[in-house]
Amino acid sequence: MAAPVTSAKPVTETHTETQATVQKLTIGKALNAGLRAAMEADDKVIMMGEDVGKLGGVFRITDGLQKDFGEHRVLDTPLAESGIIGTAVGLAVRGFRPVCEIQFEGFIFPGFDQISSQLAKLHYRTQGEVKVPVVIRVPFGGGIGAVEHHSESPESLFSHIAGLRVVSCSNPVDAYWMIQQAIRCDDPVLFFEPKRLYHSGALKAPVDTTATPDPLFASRTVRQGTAATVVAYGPSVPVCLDAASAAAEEGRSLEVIDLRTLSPLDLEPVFESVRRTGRLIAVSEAQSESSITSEIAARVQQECFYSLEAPVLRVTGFDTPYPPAKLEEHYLPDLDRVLHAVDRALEW
Amino acid sequence: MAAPVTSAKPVTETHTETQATVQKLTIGKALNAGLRAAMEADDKVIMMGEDVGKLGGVFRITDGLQKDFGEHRVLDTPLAESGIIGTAVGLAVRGFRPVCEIQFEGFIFPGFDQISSQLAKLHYRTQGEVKVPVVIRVPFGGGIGAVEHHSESPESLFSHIAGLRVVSCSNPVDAYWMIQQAIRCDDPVLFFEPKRLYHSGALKAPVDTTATPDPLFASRTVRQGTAATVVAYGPSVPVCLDAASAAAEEGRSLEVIDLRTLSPLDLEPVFESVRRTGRLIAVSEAQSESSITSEIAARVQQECFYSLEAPVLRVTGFDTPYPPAKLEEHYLPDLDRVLHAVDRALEW
Amino acid sequence: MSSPEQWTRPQSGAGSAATAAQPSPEQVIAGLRATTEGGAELTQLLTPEGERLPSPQFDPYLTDVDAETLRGLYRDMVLVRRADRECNAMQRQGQLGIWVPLLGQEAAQVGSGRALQPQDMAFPSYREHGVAYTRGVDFTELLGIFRCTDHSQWDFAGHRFHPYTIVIGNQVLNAAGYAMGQKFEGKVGEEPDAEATICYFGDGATSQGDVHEGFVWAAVYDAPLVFFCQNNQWAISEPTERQSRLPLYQRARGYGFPGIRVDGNDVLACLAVTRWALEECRRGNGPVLIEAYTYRMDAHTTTDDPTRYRLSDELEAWKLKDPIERVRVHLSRSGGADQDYFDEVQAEADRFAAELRDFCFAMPDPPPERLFSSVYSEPSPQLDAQREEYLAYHAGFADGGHR
Amino acid sequence: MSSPEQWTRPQSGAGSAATAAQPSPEQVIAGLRATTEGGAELTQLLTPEGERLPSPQFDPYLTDVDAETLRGLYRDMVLVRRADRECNAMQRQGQLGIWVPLLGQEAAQVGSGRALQPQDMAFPSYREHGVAYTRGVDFTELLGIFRCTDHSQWDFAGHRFHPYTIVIGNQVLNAAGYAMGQKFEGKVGEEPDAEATICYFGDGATSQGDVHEGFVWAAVYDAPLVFFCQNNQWAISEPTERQSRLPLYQRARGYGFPGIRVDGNDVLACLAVTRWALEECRRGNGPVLIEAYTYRMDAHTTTDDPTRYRLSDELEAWKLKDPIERVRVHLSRSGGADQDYFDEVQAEADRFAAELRDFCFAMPDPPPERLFSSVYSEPSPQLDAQREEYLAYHAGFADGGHR
Ligand SMILES: Cc1ncc(C[n+]2csc(CCOP(=O)(O)OP(=O)(O)O)c2C)c(N)n1
Ligand SMILES: Cc1ncc(C[n+]2csc(CCOP(=O)(O)OP(=O)(O)O)c2C)c(N)n1
Ligand SMILES: [Mg+2]
Ligand SMILES: [Mg+2]
Repeated sequence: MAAPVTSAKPVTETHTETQATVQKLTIGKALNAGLRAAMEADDKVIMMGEDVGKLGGVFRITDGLQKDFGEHRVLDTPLAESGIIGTAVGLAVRGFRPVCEIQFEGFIFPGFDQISSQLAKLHYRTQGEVKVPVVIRVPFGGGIGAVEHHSESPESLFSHIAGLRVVSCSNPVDAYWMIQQAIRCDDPVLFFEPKRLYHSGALKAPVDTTATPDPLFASRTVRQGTAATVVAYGPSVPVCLDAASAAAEEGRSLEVIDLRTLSPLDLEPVFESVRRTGRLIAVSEAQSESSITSEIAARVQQECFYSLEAPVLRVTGFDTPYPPAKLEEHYLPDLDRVLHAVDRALEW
Repeated sequence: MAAPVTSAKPVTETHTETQATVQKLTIGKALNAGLRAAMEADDKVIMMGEDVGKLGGVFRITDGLQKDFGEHRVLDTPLAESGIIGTAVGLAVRGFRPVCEIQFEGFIFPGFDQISSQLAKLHYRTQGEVKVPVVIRVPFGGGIGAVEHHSESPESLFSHIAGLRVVSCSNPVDAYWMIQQAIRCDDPVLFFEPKRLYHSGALKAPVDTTATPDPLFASRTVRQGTAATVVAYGPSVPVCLDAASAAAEEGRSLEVIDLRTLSPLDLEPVFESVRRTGRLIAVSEAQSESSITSEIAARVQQECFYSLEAPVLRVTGFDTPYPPAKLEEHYLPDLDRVLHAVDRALEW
Repeated sequence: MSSPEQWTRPQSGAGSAATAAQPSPEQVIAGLRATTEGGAELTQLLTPEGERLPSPQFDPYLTDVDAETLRGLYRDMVLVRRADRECNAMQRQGQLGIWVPLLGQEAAQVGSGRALQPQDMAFPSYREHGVAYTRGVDFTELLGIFRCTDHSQWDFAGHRFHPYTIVIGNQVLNAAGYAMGQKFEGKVGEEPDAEATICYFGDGATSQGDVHEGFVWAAVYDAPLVFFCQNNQWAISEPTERQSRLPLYQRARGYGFPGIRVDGNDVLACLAVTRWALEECRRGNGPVLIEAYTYRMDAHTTTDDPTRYRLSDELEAWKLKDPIERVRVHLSRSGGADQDYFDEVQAEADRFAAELRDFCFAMPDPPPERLFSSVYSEPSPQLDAQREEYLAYHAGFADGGHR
Repeated sequence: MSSPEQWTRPQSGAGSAATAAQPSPEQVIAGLRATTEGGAELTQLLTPEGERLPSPQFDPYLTDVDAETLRGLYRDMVLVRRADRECNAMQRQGQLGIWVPLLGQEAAQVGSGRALQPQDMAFPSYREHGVAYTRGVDFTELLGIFRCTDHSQWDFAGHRFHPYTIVIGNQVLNAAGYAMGQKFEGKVGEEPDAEATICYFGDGATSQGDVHEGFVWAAVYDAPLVFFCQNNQWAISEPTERQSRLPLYQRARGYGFPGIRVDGNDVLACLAVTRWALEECRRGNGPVLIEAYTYRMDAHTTTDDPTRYRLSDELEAWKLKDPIERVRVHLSRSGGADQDYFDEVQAEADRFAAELRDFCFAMPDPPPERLFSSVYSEPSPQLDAQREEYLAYHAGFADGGHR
């Protein structure tokens, strides 16, 4: 049905003559534009979630879509996440391509069973006969000064569940394309959105809707360097890029890789980089224990055993629940903690 | 209230003159005896779950308890795991010490939300004011020729959630003591039981109910060796011990460590061992991605960077859903795969 | 048969709903008497003695049912039971890893399954071998699950019969979503190709959050979904009163859609009531909850030991309500079939079972590659590497090489 | 007031339960009219105009309510509203990260909260500041959550008021477990210290599986639990008809316990009905569901913009049903209080708010160590190491040192 998303072909065309093909967008607006494009391209694409209709979602990512596509394509669902995901599975079996919004990552857990028992496994269970092209959009991460359950980073849990694809974007161009590619993908995709960057003016970037996007399931080197490699995803990518700029001023050249696909991982670019730099710092807001950064360290120490001049170091959230937000500056990896780790790696 | 479980004091006494203090028990019978001892020691200890009453659980681990302690202490609950865990949380707040049985690990997911949002976090949320001493017993692992959802190893997911303690036993003596220690612990404990070993006659061992147990949250070296270290837990421990015996016949001396506590990890014994052997193989039936074995590799490569003569290697389930059971012999780490990894580590 | 108008225009004369919301003591009691039939609450068209009871409400759904149809239903049930028994035996002989017997539930499954139109969709739990059969799924195709060679393997879209679902309650939400899709696609209404969905689950399942959410979703979206609850009195060792105070069909009252209890051992009643419910759904008056009141005559699965938790008296009482026997008696008495016919069906059933047996014994194990296939719809380099590495390692053994 | 006997002895004269299970069209309609009061279904003791309506069923629960009690309830509501408004303002001034206003729900919260005995337990959601107040929790103790300095910080056991629960529905199961515990400990019965539990949740929450499972558990274990659903008409931007066809109190009908709709803007009705429900529970006739029909007069939270999804007409209509005003009018007319009293209460409320404000502005940030404390009840070497490492690193900055 859908063209392989790993192809480099653009997945949408500009839909009217009058609309500019290049616009400066925030990540939030780029996601909105991407969702709109996906809905225009395929009328089986529907949005589901709490408050995604009139309100446009609490972050306004689905703003205007119900107005333009109607209540049957943008569903304000009852308040229950297992219901959202469980019915999305059924809709997908019927031939729809549901895009579910989970209001905040902390509320994905009531839907965990449907995700792990049905969404992740139906394709394998049926030897590919039943496809469940459901996208679950999850605003995640901290730094927004919120109350409990609104700042977590549970992506590692999903990366441990076979059958799911987990991705995260860190900039408007990726946001625009990756969401469309995820929707076209026949596999279930957990799409982690860096919520504190949604409306960041600083990250606003020109999005060319006629461009050729990178493939969805590939990592990308976003800054080249020689002294050490820093790998991150989602909201940590801008932090690492800032750290790299700061390090450059101090005369140290950092390579920064944006993972983009969190499961399955695409670590080839990381291996290749570490073979050159000999040092790796993996950064994530998530707790470290049994996480994606653990996996990166485990695989890199194996693949690059003789290249590593220091152990893979991790800069992550601590192994505590997410703290009251007045303490989040301590919890979240920031420029200083990244540079501190770089220092340690270089001094090893 | 309860004495610290990390103390080495025995947590129960033999309760009648007539009962022998040393009996040869299977893991299943040892768990049953441990539960009985815990119920005798503290009348706030109650059992909850599906079919735990008259039936004694589908594995008979709670056999006879309802008959002896009554329907108010051994509850056949309605069929819903969120309900089991959510009400256990409330019962714990009221002062009970509920021990929940999840029938098979594949059915823990409907309860995931209550585990991660309430059980794991109430203590932190309230700065320790609210304690939720709930034990969740989870028969886990494969090799029993079962249908889907009955052979999984989801323990890594829980090890990623701060606030939970995750443990696993691999022999009757530990089964008897660890379950009692878990019940006395004021923290929530996920207690993973190696279901295919429940009734293993080969593992039957004398359990001395007057002995002094090891602390609950400590790993244990179960076989000393010099050439390489193998770390495992639960059902993989006997596999690794067998592998070590086989290796010994080939003249290679393997050290085997039983993790026992899976989160937080107690890796000091592993670090110490790896500093001597220079090689580590981590074994688990779980998928490898973002797992406990990833975490072990990540931490060992950091702590033992200069001691490692080969990368930490992992022998695990593959990153697929659990396959149809006719294929499980390929999926599960067995003696040959462990030895193959040892070979690779030694040849590195 | 109610029409949409009846559903949306208020009528006078209803008492205070506040009062209605307080169940009467006898309603509470009824829930506690889990193994009584429910008396007047039960829709029954064929008594255990084979007597046909008239029903002004449901007879209109059986106008096409003549002796031939009845013989067909009889044959369906005998075949399904025979196959069920064969599988049970094959499990004992080590040919299947486990079997989930449907013994006693033939009428509920065949009756409801035969009520479906080809365009309708069915979402089973794990015991619906009889429904599978009515959907045209070959019994041999069910074996892989229980022989542990696959996880569900038939033409799901072709038969409109979803994979078996083992996690209790999950399929109810999946079915609600599917039915919402039928609605969104305009397949609900008076057209001849109008569609509906049926979803099977047990008495125990009613406690699960997913089943509730399925009720909420289906009600809110007016989904054409028939919830078919086979109350076989037991959730493994737990009787229905561990799940509910009230009879289960009454759960529907709190959501605003009809709930009805049918004699689950009466194939005619199951057929008629399910046809009615599907028709309601097809026309846009869904959802509907049916509680088929029946009994699990065998163990929960072949690994279960029911003697630990229930008395054989109960079994004996239910034997008198056997779903097949009452059709046989009715056919005999009414002249719809004679002993020759019954013998012929029995012989056919034996052949059916023998074929199943031959098939099962010859089933090959899946190749190790299967382990790695179809995790994703597109290749994953990470997984490909794991496969290559494992297969190479494995080939080392085959070649007689070292590990 | 029903007694246990009434619940367990069957009476004659009930119609077919199967019929009862099919909701009438008007019941369906009622659910669709989410913003109508429900007419006869609504229990109201004090009209919006301040008129006291007699109620044979509920007046017995108000025999101790004299002018002083009424003045007390009035004062409670004024104080709570004033504090709520102050917090809302402080959020606008950046002193709180977020505020969850209760404006309009004062009567539901104060009425139900004041119905509790000291030995009773309450499980709130996240909007129950008025209930917290009635439980003796100091309003200042609520601020930490919203200033993001803590996650809930009061004497939970002392006040018998559980931490706020943000994940929708979770607390309903926790409350069911707690109430089961009360039952298991023999605290249900005729003794004067008999206990009950109350659990708060919203209209939106009724869709969650956990709420259903809470209903199932409480019913099956006869738990002394009052489910108190504040139907404030909105779950953020979604009106109640996105969650249900029927009025929410009717959900109870499917489980076999009473459900009742009370005017949530009527503090007397909330007090009386909750007392009745608690009494039922205390005596062993629980659980009971109360739907308090009210309205969220402000935004969902300070981050919400309700102009995007609802009309101001609605707000205007509900202003006429203000929970405080009707008590004021009633007190005035009945001579229970005069203007001086009202002025005095207003002045007290202003002082209350000023103190709250002073407290809030002076609240210190928690120390970084807090991040690592109380993850477990016993120390974890792994976490200790993380703490030591971080604090040393952090101290490096404080000392003006390099990162
Ligand atoms: C979520 C979940 N929990 C537990 C189980 C284990 N289990 C399998 S069948 C069963 C009982 C089901 O009873 P019921 O719903 O009445 O269906 P029946 O088996 O009687 O047809 C249980 C507890 C499961 N499959 N899924
Ligand atoms: C499981 C979960 N999903 C989503 C949310 C986000 N959320 C917070 S409040 C709310 C609406 C709740 O509505 P209702 O139950 O009516 O309570 P109200 O806020 O109106 O008091 C939502 C969707 C949440 N807190 N928890
Ligand atoms: Mg059953
Ligand atoms: Mg609400």
